[in-house]
Amino acid sequence: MSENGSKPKFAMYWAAACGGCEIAVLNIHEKILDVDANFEIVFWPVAMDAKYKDVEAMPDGSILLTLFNGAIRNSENEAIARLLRRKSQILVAFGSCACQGGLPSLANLGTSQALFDAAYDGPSTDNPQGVRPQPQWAAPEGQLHIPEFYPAVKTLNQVVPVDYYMPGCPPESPQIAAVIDLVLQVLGGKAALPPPGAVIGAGDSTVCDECKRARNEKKITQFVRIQDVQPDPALCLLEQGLLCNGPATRSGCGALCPMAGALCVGCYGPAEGVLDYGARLMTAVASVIDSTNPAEIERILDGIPDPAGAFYRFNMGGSLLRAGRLPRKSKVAHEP
Amino acid sequence: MTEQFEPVIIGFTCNWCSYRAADLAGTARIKYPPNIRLIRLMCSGRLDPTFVLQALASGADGVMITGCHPGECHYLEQNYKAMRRFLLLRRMLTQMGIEPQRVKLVWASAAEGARLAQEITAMVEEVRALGPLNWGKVEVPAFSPHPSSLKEEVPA
Amino acid sequence: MTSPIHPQQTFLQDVIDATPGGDTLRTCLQCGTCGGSCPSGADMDATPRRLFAMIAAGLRDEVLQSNTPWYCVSCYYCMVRCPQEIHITDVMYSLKRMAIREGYTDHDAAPDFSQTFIGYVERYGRSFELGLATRFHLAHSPLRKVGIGTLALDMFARDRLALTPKRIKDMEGLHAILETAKAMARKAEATGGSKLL
Amino acid sequence: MNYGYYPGCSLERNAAAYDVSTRAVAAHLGLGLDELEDWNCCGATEYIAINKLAAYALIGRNLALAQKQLHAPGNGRLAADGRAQLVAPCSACFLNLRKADRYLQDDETLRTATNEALAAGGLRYDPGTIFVRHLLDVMVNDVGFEEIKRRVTKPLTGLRVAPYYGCLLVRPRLGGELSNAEYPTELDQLMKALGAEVVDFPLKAHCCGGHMTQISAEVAYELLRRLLQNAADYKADVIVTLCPMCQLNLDAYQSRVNQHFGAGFNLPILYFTQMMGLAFGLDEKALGFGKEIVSAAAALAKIGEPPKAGAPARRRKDDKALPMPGAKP
Amino acid sequence: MAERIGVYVCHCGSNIAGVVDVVQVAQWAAGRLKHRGVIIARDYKFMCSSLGQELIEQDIKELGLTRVVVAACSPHLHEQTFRNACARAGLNPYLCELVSIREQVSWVHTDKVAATEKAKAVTSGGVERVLWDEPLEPLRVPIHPATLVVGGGIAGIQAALEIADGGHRVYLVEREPSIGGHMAQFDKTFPTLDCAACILTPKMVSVGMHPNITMMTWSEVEKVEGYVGNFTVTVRQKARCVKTDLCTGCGVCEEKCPKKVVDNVFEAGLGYRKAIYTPFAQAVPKYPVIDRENCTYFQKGTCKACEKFCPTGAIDFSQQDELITLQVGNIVLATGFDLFDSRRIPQYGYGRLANVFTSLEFERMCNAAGPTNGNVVLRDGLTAPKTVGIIHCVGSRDKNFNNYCSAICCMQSLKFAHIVKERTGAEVYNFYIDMRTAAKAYDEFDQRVRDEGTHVIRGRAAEVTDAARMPGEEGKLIIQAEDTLIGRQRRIPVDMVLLAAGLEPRRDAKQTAQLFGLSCSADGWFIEKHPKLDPVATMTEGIFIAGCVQGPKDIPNSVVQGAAAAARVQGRIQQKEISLEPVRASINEHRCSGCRICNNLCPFNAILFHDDRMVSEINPALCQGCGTCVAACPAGAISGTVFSNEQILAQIQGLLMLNLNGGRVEELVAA
Ligand SMILES: Cc1cc2nc3c(=O)[nH]c(=O)nc-3n(C[C@H](O)[C@H](O)[C@H](O)COP(=O)(O)OP(=O)(O)OC[C@H]3O[C@@H](n4cnc5c(N)ncnc54)[C@H](O)[C@@H]3O)c2cc1C
Ligand SMILES: Cc1cc2nc3c(=O)[nH]c(=O)nc-3n(C[C@H](O)[C@H](O)[C@H](O)COP(=O)(O)OP(=O)(O)OC[C@H]3O[C@@H](n4cnc5c(N)ncnc54)[C@H](O)[C@@H]3O)c2cc1C
Ligand code: SF4
Ligand code: SF4
Ligand code: SF4
Ligand code: SF4
Ligand code: SF4
Ligand code: SF4
Ligand code: SF4
Ligand code: SF4
Repeated sequence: MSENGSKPKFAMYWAAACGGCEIAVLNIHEKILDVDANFEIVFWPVAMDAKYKDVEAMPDGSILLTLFNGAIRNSENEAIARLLRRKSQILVAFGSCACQGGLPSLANLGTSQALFDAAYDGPSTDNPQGVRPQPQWAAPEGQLHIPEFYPAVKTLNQVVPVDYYMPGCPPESPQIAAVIDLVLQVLGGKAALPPPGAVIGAGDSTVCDECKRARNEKKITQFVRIQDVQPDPALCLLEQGLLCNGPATRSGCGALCPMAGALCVGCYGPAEGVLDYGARLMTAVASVIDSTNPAEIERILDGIPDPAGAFYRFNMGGSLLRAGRLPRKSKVAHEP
Repeated sequence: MTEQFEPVIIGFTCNWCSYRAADLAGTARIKYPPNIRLIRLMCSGRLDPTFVLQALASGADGVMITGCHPGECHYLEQNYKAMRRFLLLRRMLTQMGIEPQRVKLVWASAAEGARLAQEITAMVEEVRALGPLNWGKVEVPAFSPHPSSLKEEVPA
Repeated sequence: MTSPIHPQQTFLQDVIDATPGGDTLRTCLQCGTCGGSCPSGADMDATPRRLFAMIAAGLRDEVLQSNTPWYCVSCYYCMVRCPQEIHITDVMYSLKRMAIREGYTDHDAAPDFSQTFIGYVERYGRSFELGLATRFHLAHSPLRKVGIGTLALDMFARDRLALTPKRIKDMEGLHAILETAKAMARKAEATGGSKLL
Repeated sequence: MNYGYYPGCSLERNAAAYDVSTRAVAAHLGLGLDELEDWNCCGATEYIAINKLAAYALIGRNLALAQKQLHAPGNGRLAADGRAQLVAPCSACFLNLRKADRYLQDDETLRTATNEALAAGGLRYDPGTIFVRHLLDVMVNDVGFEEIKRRVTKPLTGLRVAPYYGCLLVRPRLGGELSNAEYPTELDQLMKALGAEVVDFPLKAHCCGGHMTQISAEVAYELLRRLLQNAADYKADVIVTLCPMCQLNLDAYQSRVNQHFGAGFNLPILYFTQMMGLAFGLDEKALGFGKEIVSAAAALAKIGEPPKAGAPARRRKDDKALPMPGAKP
Repeated sequence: MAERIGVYVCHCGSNIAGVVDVVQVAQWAAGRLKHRGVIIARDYKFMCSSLGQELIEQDIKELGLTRVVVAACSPHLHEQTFRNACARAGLNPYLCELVSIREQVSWVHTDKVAATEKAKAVTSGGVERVLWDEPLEPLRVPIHPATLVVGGGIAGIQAALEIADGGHRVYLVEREPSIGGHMAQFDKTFPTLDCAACILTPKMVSVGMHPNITMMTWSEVEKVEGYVGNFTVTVRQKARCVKTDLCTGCGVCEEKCPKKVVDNVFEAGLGYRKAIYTPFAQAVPKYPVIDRENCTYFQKGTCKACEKFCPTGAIDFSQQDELITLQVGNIVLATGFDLFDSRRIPQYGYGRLANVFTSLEFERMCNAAGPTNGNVVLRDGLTAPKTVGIIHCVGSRDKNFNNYCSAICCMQSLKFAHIVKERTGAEVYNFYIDMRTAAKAYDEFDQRVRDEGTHVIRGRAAEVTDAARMPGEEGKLIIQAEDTLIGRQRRIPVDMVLLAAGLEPRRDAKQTAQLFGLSCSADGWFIEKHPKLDPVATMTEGIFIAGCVQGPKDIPNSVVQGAAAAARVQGRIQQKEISLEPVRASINEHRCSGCRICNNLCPFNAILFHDDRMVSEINPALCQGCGTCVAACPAGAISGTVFSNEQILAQIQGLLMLNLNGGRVEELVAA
């Protein structure tokens, strides 16, 4: 794959995200040396200085591998996504935000207006002039531009085609290392790339598969919040009325959260073939409510004060209703 | 263009009750508006909320879920599971800005052709009054191309 | 010779509309449980069951002239026993209202009693037994007032009959409420909104 | 426990005995009765026969006042389900209030219209916010037989009581009435708890004639005769009632019934609250005795007498009789 | 592979074509759905006719169709027809979709343009769905030749005998000490008035002696596992405390037993039995049982009179309940009915007024072997009544109780009228709403009874009272009713009142239904597969119902159903295996995380959890294909055939005509 002996090029970019993904990559310990040894890093703002125009100057397709983390929140995010798409052979949506919108996409439940109100007029904000971000501003020095704030957070594949998805908030370091190993093997001709569109660095069952907690047939009679109870350390959390997202969340993390006594929050996104994460989790939870009486069911449901937030915490951007969606594979009826 | 907004409603019916009720409405020539399009499931318990979301996301203005009356499920008790999902779904949809009138749960036995027709008529009226599902409010981001188009965009 | 029936098609619907839960009236089985149960059934010129058949047949005149609703003592036996859960007693009230509205009742004492009773309620907000008894009986059976008189005396003797009516404080408010209600009813009558009648 | 209290017109004068005995017994049992301010007549069975909407507005005014008064913040009169409880001792008032609440819930047209009328008086009523209850129901189900038994100091031993329920407390079934529409037993049990001998009165839930005394006396007298005859057949000393209309009809018209049929009934008609007060040892004057037209003095004098006949003869061993349904061997 | 789809739009004469422009729909499908793989679209007058079917067969063969969509009537009518046509032409039948444009379009809509548009959408939905259809094979299950019959009333007896006569093993489980059911309690049966014992006893004896019938009385089914063809049933044989191999049925024990008990079952509360008893003289089997709840020895520790007197030493107080496991291929449920509890109608006075009797009490009273030796007498056991009132529809045809007609009580009341007259010469008054005597020779019976002088009053009795009001009423029971034919109230003083109490589902019907995985209607009667065309089968394969368990009926109909169920079972046994619709769910073990969400969602217990591997699995023979678990699995590990996610999601898109936009959902939405 490498052209005329020079090392293949590597890029990484941080869009609307917290930076955890970047740290996770740096956190792969000595594996980072392999990256350095085998790749030429051409663009990685957090690690090295580079200008957008340098990337623009590169020939299309000249970067072999780009790890793109973060969701698309504004026009800058989108422009760079498009740019990197053009320049890269393999574009990986890296981390929950790029794959499914991540936490930032919960903002899609409200309007931009409401977001600004909260940020610029909230109780903890001191903004006497009521200043709000303006995409364009005529300053004495000249016209100023800041990127345009989009009305909704998008996932990476809602703006450009994506080759692979690597979920996690952030992706677990051993999984990153494994993916890097794989790419190296592919480069050495010792392995083939997975089929395009695949999820890499994760399992294909769900978190329960890796969770060691004992479980029984499920019957939920009330939902409780973890801060209000002392959960049984060995028993499935969901059975105890705690809204663990494990059943619906792709495996691969090693069930870190539930094993540590915390609830799975769903950062690894939906399992293979699942169209809408929240719907799957919701239907599972609703199915095992132990009542046939509507009033009683409503009472039990009162224990989930914010269902949309609870079921889509990391996945709103990829939901069917509240953002763009992963287009469903259409069955090809006839060859074009 | 018609002056009147004509909603499209997707109806999920149970093979044993409401689909038969729809058959009966037909046999009895009971009239209802053509705005509803039915899908047959084996049971209301088959109703995966994803179907509802998919229908709404794909342009339906409303979804009607139908099944046997409580206690009369052909599969004994699966309609209760449909009810639980529906009750939770309704809460979630409200948060997502979708008016609760757009998604309905209706019990109709195989004998209730007239009732089903009446429910359909009422729902079409209600949704018509609401107008098209307001995607402006939902703020759908711009379209993203299909992954199968990767080939063209990514140089080999 | 009785003439053949010329049904008044809308009568049944009118009665249904006027009665809360009136829809069930259509399902009457003609089983006679109501007629058999009614304490005044023997004195009615048509049992409730028969009256319902007449309603279904659209015999508006005969039904509204009948003494049946006026002889109903509101015991609700018929209602709890009716196998079709028909709100029979409420139907009786509806028929009384219809009869009064349509002027069928000048021959009967009962409507006048109701009218006299509510006259006091409308005037004072409370009922007034002495006034009611004297006025009503003077109008209807002056000859019996002696008998009633001894009864009244018994009551007086035990301080059970007030000489003056009691009046509520917010008579104005009550008056406004009742007048609004009556005005609405009149309007409903004029426009045919029979659910309020 | 605290309740809103709707006495109704009868209790003001003609059934004053019911009112005073209710208040005395309630005070003794620690029940708070908070009289509805400026309540009006419920319309009895008359208003509804003239004008439906006005009738509902008339009753609605009471319910609206109750909502205002009993739901007022901090008055502590709400039941666990969030409804405020309004107690009526008169069966007709009870039914009118209960039925209006129910029908206003069921019938949207009526509800809207009634509230429109109420608005003219600055009021509104939200059906379902007031839980209308009859006094007997409260005594039996809230206070309970155990508590009542505990309070009895002068058991009514030896007094044969015909418990008479009449119609409007047991029928129609709108939810929350007594246990049975045809053969209720709550009053029977209450009287037993007071120590009285209770007769199994077959006509206990039959009609007293209601307003028929005014409309067709003959019809009414016949209805009254049946009740009196039946109670007499069962050798009752008194008829105990829970409704002012029943009391009035049976008491005040008893002599006319005697006249009309040439009979000689002499059955005092008392309120169950009077009997409770008596058994609790409350001051008789505070219970309104003496207001009854057919004097109760002779009957009440029987209290405390030992039962006359001995126990009924035991069945013979060779008895051919077939077992009664539900009989134990 | 490129799919080649054929679309067939039916005119159904003018049924569809009168409203939907079928030609346009076919042309549209051929053009606009070409890119979805539609290579041919035709319209035809009657698709279900043999010519219409041949059209499809021909196209499959000549054009190489790989999938077929028929837009015509409801799949409930002709799905099988078109699937068969495909199968004949060599195409897997499950690659054919029938979509309804008749029941759901032409018959319910009037606007022709809108109807035609909807027909297109419906067809497009079918095309999208058929793309995801999979070739399937029906499931084949072997049938175990033994059968379980539950309930030894006349229906169960008939079923057991027919199957056993066919040469197959039958286990007959009866809860009471003897088989016979309600019919054994009767004296005479309408309309012919044969003696019940005379016609029933021989059948009971046949059951007892039949080499192919294993009779298990005083037993109940505890557990049912498995599925059609192969049920494993656990039966609890309650301890009789009598060794059946030693007992000769002499009856000495019963005679000597000092403990008398009101017999609420067989004698309907009108008579007594002992603590050790056989319910009646002709009982089959003849061995008694000890009713431990009432036996003095079991309650107080002393007595043992029965043991002392038994000539063969058959009494065994130490017997314990036994659990017996049976292997059967089919099950017939014939657990019958219970009588409506007349106490629920207080105005009829049952339980309060001594001389008010229920119908079953009266059956026992007039039975020559009953507590009064067949004498019709008042509760005092001595006095013959001079007037008797019979009240119809007690608890039936009444929304306060049971809304249905109990079907047998009019005839039964007429039978009572006849018997009372015959035995006592009393005046009889029957109070009825409608006289329901609709079967062969039934109305003639009504006429005969009227001819005998029975008074029939058309009016439902309002109340029965002992409160005399008029002369002549003292000491009597008075039935008050409106005689609706004259429109007047009547009070009839009588000595005895008989209540024709209705038939009700067994008090434990819901539990029984649950045990066997059946459904009950809201009333509580077991639901048949089809009320007219499959009245003895149920929705659970391999389980049949017969007699009153399905709904109120008389003896002839109970027998007919018993025989019909037997015929169905025998057909199954003969076939040796059955094929089941392949509508099933299955779990992809690799994807399953073992979260156990699905585990208790299946009412048929088809889902089991493997503790060792921590995965769930579905037993395809138990799964009925409802799809509830498919819709619940959060991992997307469960998929269902015939109604897969892909099929349904594709159909949604087809119905919304998104296939016309090249799958670009969002464009449509944004529009
Ligand atoms: C008063 C009366 C008179 C009637 N007279 C006539 C008449 O003259 N002519 C006529 O044609 N019809 C008559 N009928 C109707 C007739 O009784 C029924 O048609 C017939 O008995 C129905 O038979 P079956 O086998 O379905 O039910 P049943 O007779 O009720 O038998 C059911 C059997 O199943 C057993 N069983 C119940 N549950 C279980 C369980 N869980 N496990 C094991 N065993 C169980 C019961 O013990 C019983 O033996 C009369 C009915 C009544 C009530
Ligand atoms: C107007 C009407 C409406 C009805 N509606 C309903 C309803 O809605 N629901 C319901 O449940 N029931 C209904 N029924 C009753 C229903 O029709 C019958 O129960 C049913 O048709 C009986 O079916 P069968 O097979 O016994 O007789 P049939 O339908 O009469 O079939 C007998 C067949 O035998 C053939 N045949 C006759 N003699 C000979 C011979 N010698 N050789 C060869 N073949 C011969 C005849 O040609 C016929 O095809 C209705 C009946 C009528 C009259
Ligand atoms: S629930 Fe069904 S939905 Fe399932 S069988 Fe019943 S209705 Fe049909
Ligand atoms: S009781 Fe009911 S069903 Fe029977 S006649 Fe009266 S109203 Fe009709
Ligand atoms: S409520 Fe009226 S009609 Fe009904 S039984 Fe009583 S008196 Fe008769
Ligand atoms: S147990 Fe003994 S005494 Fe009883 S019937 Fe059998 S053999 Fe006879
Ligand atoms: S031991 Fe029991 S069964 Fe035997 S005789 Fe005594 S009471 Fe009867
Ligand atoms: S068969 Fe006769 S008695 Fe029985 S419910 Fe039907 S109509 Fe009434
Ligand atoms: S599809 Fe229904 S029947 Fe089959 S296993 Fe799942 S829940 Fe059970
Ligand atoms: S719900 Fe799905 S993942 Fe969970 S145990 Fe069942 S099959 Fe497995």
